[in-house]
Amino acid sequence: MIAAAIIALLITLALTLIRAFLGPNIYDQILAVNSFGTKTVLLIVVGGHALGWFSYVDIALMYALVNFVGTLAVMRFFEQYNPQGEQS
Amino acid sequence: MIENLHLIIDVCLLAFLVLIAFAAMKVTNLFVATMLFGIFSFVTALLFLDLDAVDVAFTEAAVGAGFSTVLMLAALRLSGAVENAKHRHSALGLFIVVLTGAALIYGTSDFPIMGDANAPVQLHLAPEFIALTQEKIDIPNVVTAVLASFRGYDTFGETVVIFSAGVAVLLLLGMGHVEPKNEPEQSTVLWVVVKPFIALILIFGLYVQFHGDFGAGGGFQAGVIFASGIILYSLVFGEGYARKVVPSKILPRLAALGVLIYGVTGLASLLSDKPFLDYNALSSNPIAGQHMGIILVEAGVGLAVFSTVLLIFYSFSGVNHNE
Amino acid sequence: MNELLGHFNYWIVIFLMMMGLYMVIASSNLIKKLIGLSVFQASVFILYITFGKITKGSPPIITDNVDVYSNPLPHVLILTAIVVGVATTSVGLALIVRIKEAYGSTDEDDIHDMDDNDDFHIKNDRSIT
Amino acid sequence: MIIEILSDMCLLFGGIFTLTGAIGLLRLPNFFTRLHAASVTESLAAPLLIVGIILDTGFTLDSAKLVLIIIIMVVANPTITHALCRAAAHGGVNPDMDTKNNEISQSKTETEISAKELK
Repeated sequence: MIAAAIIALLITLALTLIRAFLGPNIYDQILAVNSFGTKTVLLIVVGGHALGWFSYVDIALMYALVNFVGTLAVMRFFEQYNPQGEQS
Repeated sequence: MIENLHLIIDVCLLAFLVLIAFAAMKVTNLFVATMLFGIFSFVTALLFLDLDAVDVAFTEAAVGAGFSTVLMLAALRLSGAVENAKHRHSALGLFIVVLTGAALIYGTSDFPIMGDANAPVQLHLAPEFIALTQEKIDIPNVVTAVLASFRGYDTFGETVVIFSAGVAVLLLLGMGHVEPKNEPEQSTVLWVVVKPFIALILIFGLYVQFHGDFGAGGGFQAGVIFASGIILYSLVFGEGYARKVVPSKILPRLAALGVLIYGVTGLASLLSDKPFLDYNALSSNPIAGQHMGIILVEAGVGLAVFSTVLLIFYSFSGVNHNE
Repeated sequence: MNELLGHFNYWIVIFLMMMGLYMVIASSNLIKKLIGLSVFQASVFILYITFGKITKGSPPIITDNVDVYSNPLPHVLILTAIVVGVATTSVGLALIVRIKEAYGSTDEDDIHDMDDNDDFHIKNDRSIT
Repeated sequence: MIIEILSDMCLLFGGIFTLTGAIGLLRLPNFFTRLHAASVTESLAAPLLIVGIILDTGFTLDSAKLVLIIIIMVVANPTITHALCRAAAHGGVNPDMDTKNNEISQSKTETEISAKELK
């Protein structure tokens, strides 16, 4: 069953990637990239357990945090850059 | 079955890498290209994990996917995000690239098959390092042992390179000066959620710093994680308030202090007639000396990386803030 | 089949490397060039780590009941190379920000045009102040 | 034995939910519906998958960290969704559903418009 979960996650990653390429607007792409990040965390947890990667939990924890910071940074700088919004 | 899973993950991730790189090449919006580069780093780190390189995966995730993306976004804010699509193709360039690629692929036919235990790389140095780590240093993580002790000179050089990169960015951009002011458009949800997150990130950074001898981690990773906690604070609560928490004046001094801790640890062994960076001299028991040396050196690296990373971030976000 | 899969990683690495190289050569935007450089860098990292892998080996962290460890040496080299790579990238980005301030553009061709044009003087040079 | 079956069920449903979410992300017609599909399934699938793993590892330090990961993901996902939704609404993405027929052509021009705005 764990193999099935891994394969489901890999297919999910591929589909999310297609959305990240297609767009159509930048918010869709931010959403897809963030979603890709969370799916990677899940892949690390499930794959790490199945394949016995060493200390995979630490790395998954780290990924979850980095993904959060990264997505916030994208939105923050995009807002600051956007000429419509006030430069803060 | 397990070997097949390894293979499936390996092939899928490599395919993702090619797709992402291709998309990053094609898009004209540089914001999107930077985000795609962020997930490129994520996938690379996942691949490292599958290839047994736990420490490298850790570093790539923290540095490549986290800090590098934030930095590029901060630079894009200053330099403009749309690429001029007019001149983007070069027939000569394509020709050179295809030629070089073909030559290199021809060259790979001489490479050993991946995972071959009798390949030339595996026979020299690596077995000695693994055996010596068990015998002389007695910490589980061979990578940390090689990094901090056997190849300590090398790591010292890298730390100095990072320090000088920080100094170069400081000279180019300056630190700027940002007054704290209330952010009008920030949402309360973000404030409430982010506060415990910052504490969590800082604690996790300390854990990575001191757990590096036993599992994945060490000074390089911990420094970046600790800095990203402060970066998160600055992103959500505003640049000026972050500079109240960690003053910008203190950072160059902290970076220098980190390099100094490393250097002084090396000099200490010179005092007792041992070579530079030979930690056996630090204590009467050689193994305890090694442990002490590695902890000190990792602390120096962590401090230097933390303050340099934060320094670079401050430099980028401080530009143009007063206008 | 074994031959094919055994060299698959190397081929992809070279493909990525060439993609990064093409980005550096062909795109005239400086930030795009820097992204290309980073892709090139990442491909070199993958190459080194691939060399270090041993089939059925485990990560080089000493535990009981394991006797084959993957090669720790490439890991050490790449670990430091990643951090140094980001440090150099940040210097590159700082230079780009300065260039943008001086020329008002990050496009290499525009910058060359301005350099060739005699009337052009750097107006916004803030580095002196 | 029961724990094994339970863990398998969790993994199975987690996998199904992630797949559903991805298909929704790919197929649904406009940005807000896609956001909905991605975030809702994520908040359900992530805990299911991780609980499946926890049941399999048993009670160790690793499982405590996995619980921490669940907490992080359950808190972080809705926050990001909220912030993204806000940013999109501010940035002028149209949440109207009745322009269904124009949606594709409209969203194509949207990219061009945003590219022009950026200049």
